[in-house]
Amino acid sequence: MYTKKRVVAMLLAGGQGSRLYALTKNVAKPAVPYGGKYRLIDFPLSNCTNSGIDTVGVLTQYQPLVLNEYIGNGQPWDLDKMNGGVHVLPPYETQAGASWYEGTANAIYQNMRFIERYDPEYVVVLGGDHIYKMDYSKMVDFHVANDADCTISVIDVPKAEASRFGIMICDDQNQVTDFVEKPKEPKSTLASMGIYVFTWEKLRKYLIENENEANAKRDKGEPWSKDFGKDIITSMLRDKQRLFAYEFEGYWKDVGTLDSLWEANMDLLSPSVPLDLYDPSWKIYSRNSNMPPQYVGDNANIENSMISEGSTIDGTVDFSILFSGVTIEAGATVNYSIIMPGTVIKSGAVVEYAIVGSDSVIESHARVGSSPEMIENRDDWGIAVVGHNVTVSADKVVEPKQIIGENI
Amino acid sequence: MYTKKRVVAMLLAGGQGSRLYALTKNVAKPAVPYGGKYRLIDFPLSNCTNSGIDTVGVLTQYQPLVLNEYIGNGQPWDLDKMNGGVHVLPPYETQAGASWYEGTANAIYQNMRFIERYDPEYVVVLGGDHIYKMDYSKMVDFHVANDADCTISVIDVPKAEASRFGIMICDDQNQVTDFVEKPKEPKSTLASMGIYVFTWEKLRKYLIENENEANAKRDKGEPWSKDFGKDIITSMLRDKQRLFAYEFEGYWKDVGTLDSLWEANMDLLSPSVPLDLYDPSWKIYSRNSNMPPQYVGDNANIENSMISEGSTIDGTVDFSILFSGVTIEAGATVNYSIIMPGTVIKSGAVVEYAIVGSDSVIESHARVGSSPEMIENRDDWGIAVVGHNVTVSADKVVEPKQIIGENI
Amino acid sequence: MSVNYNVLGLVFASMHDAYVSELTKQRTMGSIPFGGRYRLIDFPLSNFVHSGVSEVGVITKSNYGSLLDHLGSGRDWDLARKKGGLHLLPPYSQTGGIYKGRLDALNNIWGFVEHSNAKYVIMSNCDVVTTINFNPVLKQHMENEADITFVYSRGVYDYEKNKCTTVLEFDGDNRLKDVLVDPQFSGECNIWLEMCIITKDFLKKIVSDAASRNQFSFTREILQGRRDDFKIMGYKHDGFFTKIDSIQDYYLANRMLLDPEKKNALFRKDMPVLTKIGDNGPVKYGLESNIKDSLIADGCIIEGTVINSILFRAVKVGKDSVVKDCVLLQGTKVGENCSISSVIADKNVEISNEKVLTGSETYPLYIGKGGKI
Amino acid sequence: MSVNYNVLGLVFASMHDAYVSELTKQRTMGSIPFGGRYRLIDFPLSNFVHSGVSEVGVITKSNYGSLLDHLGSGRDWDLARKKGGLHLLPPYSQTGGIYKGRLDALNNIWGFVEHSNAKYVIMSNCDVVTTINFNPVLKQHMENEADITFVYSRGVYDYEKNKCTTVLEFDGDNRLKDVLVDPQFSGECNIWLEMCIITKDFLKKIVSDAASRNQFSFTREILQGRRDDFKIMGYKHDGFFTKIDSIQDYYLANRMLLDPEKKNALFRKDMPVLTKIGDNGPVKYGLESNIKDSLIADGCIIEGTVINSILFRAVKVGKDSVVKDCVLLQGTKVGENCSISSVIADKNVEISNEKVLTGSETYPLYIGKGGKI
Repeated sequence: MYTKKRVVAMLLAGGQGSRLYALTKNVAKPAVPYGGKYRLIDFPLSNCTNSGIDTVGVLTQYQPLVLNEYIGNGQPWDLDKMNGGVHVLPPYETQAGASWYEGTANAIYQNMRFIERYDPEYVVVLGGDHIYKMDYSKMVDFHVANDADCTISVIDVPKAEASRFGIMICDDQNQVTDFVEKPKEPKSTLASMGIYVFTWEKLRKYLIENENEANAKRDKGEPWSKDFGKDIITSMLRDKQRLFAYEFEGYWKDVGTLDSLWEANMDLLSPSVPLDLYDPSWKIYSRNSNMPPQYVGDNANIENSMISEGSTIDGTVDFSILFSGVTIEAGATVNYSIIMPGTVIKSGAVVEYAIVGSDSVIESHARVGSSPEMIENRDDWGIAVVGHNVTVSADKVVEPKQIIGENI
Repeated sequence: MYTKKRVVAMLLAGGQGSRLYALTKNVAKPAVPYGGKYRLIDFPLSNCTNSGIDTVGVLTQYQPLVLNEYIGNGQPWDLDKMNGGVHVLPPYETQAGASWYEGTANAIYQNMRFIERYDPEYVVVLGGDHIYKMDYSKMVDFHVANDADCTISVIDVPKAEASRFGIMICDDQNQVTDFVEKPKEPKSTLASMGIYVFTWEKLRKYLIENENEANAKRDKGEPWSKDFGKDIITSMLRDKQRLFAYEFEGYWKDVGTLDSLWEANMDLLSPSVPLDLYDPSWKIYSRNSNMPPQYVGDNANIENSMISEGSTIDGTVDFSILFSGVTIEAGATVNYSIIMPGTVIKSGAVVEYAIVGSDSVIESHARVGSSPEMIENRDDWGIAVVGHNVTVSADKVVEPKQIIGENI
Repeated sequence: MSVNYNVLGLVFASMHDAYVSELTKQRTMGSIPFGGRYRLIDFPLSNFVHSGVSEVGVITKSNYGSLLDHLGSGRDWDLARKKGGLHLLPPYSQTGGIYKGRLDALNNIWGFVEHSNAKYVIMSNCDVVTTINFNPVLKQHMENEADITFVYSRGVYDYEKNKCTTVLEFDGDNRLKDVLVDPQFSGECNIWLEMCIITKDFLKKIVSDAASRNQFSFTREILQGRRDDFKIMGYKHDGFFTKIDSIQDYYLANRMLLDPEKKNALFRKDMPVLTKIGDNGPVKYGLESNIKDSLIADGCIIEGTVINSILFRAVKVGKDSVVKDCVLLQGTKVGENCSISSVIADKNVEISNEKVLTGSETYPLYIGKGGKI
Repeated sequence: MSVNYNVLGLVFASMHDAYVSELTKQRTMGSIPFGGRYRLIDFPLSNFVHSGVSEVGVITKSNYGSLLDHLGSGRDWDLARKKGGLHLLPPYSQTGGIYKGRLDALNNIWGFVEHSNAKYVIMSNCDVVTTINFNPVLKQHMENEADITFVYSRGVYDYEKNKCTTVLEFDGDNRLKDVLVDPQFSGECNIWLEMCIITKDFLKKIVSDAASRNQFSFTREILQGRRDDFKIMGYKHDGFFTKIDSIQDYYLANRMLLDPEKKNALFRKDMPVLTKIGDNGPVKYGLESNIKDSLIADGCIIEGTVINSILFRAVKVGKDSVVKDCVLLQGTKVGENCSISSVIADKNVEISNEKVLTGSETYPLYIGKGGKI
């Protein structure tokens, strides 16, 4: 029934994304909208397809309905395969009982049977909340060429920011000699991107060991964890396995916070940012909304923005990203903002430096956010956020930095 | 994104099927093989397709991997739809926390959002472990014609067996006046088939009420349940809702036990049993195994049997059902038995009145089961069962009634 | 139920190709691009799908390569089905020749119709653009026990302008009284939307009758010749429609969509028009872009001014260029500092910097596929 | 990786139709049923898919309705893809005519090849049945930096029996020395399996050269005419193969599968042959059935005796009938008390009760599609 696959990818989509909470109330983080028509998970899934990887397991237990429906049979990403394809893997019950995933390593451990069906030589482990275009097949080639047990993709970050990341220390052959999570005094600027290639045989061994060790600790009442980066990588380093760093050059953005989500969107409007969504040789696939082309009315004034299909624009839009089915009425103004699918900005409303979730309504003459120039004390300034399905009533104000999850 | 559907079906596939345990160790009960090339769930899914119902939710939490992979995108049953289609719905985590399904009513309650997407007028509730061919659209028409709140399909059973079923008492207009689970002295012979049509609005109301009442009882430490047949139907009867019985005439078989599973298979070999798997107007769809046609060798001796593709038969097969990829070596004998996919019966082995699970091996001169004529005391006789992936070594004997889950 | 196996849909994808010869040079009627991201065949297919019809045959004549490419497996219309689904019926059949008329075409593909379990057949052309739910039509057809039910709309017919238009007259019981093809008058009348429901048994009879008499034309032989022998009824459709019977008309029909009322009647939320997925990025507007009263499809990159125009997918408009009253098909590239107005640019036209192109409202300038100016 | 976007597969589905004219009357080579449940095109398609090739063009000539029907969306071969996928390339192209030779066909569909991002093209006919993984062939082709790599097998060629067979000769370095079409000798030699790998840039060159010179034949113009100008290499394939070049040969090729060794070489577990799903029930054997040495496909219902035969899907054999040395295609119905031997029955043949039909091993009796006896 299942024929062999050289490479299987496992996508850790688990997170609730609590730092994005206004936008992840009913959806898992990888389903958060981005870039006018995408969701975060479109990037790793499209990368898999474009890299020739056609077998992907998506591990999730938080609000999988939206993600499940969104991924569906995988057809939008060309991952609807008879043999292989994309499969959402939720937690399940066995004769021994039911258990939720207890950490990222445990999630993969519980789904070893899925992997073994395809008898792979290599397993690629991915996250679901980064924006980047990457050919994983080149990373696998690098892994094979180095006869590595594990290869971790890294990106060179500014020294000042290095302490926010997991930092890899390598020798001059790119072999990893040490790994420090968020070091205070970083010895290197190579940050882990959370993308791993493993020789499956090795990963399998360490998953089983970690599971058993953690359970033993738990039985003794000791602290334990079943975490991928923390436990598996550390154990492999301890055992002097061959770990290599694969340096990635290109655009890569972590969108773990509301600020970084806003920034990553704004990056698309900057001509200097090297992320091309219009390259036919490396398409970013997405589930299509089947809407007619956008209609721009007589009173519209659009500059330097990205707008998606099904929208109706009759107001002013500047430096903004508008998703599908958005309505901007005549006399409304949207600047430096992200407006998610189906949201309506009514006449006279002003939205600036803000993220507005999907299917929300900003009523007439309401105001969401403000430009930094208008704020006396810069510390009081930040992105304003309105969640999904929220109405901001007429004349109400959402201040900079404010996060609104319910109607006001 | 979602357009309206008149009817949505919810398939309760939950059960571990503990009475089938040797065959449900790693698979949910609806994934148990039946009839040479099918699995139990093929019947309700094919019935849905043939009835024009194209939106089906499958509720499961026990070992969903096999079921999940089996159902996949629903293509084998023509249920791979952009709008609608079949969706496996596992339990999930929300911001309020994670919870497993607490009964069949709770399983549907937890997935009300799935149903409401399609804004249906009627919801059909199905089980996953019955063999029958039924046009649900006619039952929905009957429901509509009666202006019913709930319609329950019933089958007339012999009076002697009525006490094994949930029995419906009806007036002469087919309206249900009472419902008794396994009555000692049945007042009617109309047994519930576990197939319901609900007006969605009504079902919704009772699901929410039952959930709240059961939670209130639990909080007070009282006994509670969230069961579909037991709680929802009972409450609706109590409230004098319009419940109707829809009488089904045709083949219907519950396969909840190993004996009934064996019988239901043997039924296919009886010319008097009205279950036609070769009717092109009501195909039973199944996921195909892509194997070459079966090869029958020089020494074969096959009579009155059903055999599936990919098998190699060089022995004696009589009154038996053989699934795909089965090998019967020259000199092996299989009588009155069911041999599941990929199993090998070696030369000199004898299998009689038995069920042998998939990918098992019966070595040379082993014996599994026996005909009732060979047993002195009839109480000692019964079907012998060998589970999946089990080897019965050369010359070993599996006695009638014996159930083997591990290699012997 | 949600799927109606009782109905078979038939799309005539190559009817009236000759009237828009500019656009059908390398394609057929059904594959003509329309409305920014659609092809004409998307409308009948979506109408079928939203009416629960899941078995559809597409009858083509020539030049159907682009149609084959557009339709693919039928997946984008949810018609990649085991039971039913989308079937392309190539023009060359047993007899070897190309279909002559509608009846001849039906005779040639009869095996496909016969094989279906449907009781009713809905036939639709591609040259009328409208959004319609066939279920009420079917209901009326069944209640009337009609042989054929014609779908028509009230509309203004202009003898000077309109071509290949069939005008229907009904009696007080909605029964067909007269059929006029391109009649010599102008004014409001019942215009056939080139769609009808026929009971399959009846269709079989007229197709085999026609074959044995070597008759080809549905309109002439059946509607005009024998209308009194059969029970032929009418169904009035009230939504927006437009019929494309010339390149001028094609130009106007596209630009009609700039009227929000018409646009919303065609693109209903409950019956979205389905089409092949393109995976284009969102529209990108540059620093000095200026857009008014236009329909812009995904994948466009606009640096200049666009007024009163329809831009299909992946059109590029360079800096300081002005595009006015235009219909630019997929992949058109307009350079910098151009001024183009009343132009129809077919696929992948390239207009280099500084060009000025001016057509008129009544005679728009048409630039052929891949043209470089 | 698992998918190899570097390779484009091209299937010539209508090559050599004329040699099996009985079977290609209503179909083309690629849609000839074979081996109980397959069509010949299943073998090249499965070979491509299992080699990671996911972009495949199918080049047809005439009678391709049955092929269109068999292939559908390509889904059963996992080729219903957005990136690549299965593309049927109809025979009528810009120029209007039907393809004359392989080079002419390639020239006509060149737009499709050009559009692909692949660097290598694998071409395969449908008249050779074998199971092969193209990855080692590709590896050798790349290592050799060859222009073309031909796939051949050692086999016995018989001048009297075999037709349209190309025999290849190589020098010590595996470089093509000579090409003989239907040579006048018999014996073991290198038989071309009608498959080759060509570097796309090179293919483009020879196709456009040939077009400008009005040349059509790949074998004559390129292989025979210019073999020394190019680096043409051989790859020896060791698995089972059979070439179908007559109805007799078709009969033998099917019955070869009764040899378990040959069957297992063709139907490998790691490379299952993919085909259209039929959703038939299991084979049902009656109370007095008697089967020896036969291949029986799903959906058959057997009440009588079947010996040394191939039964395709949904064949019925009535009580007390004997079927011996036969190849019965899909839907054949044999009544009661019949005796038929050495018969090829095409699709849906009906043989009524009490009939006796006897062909011979060398001249099997062929009954055309839908025949009633």
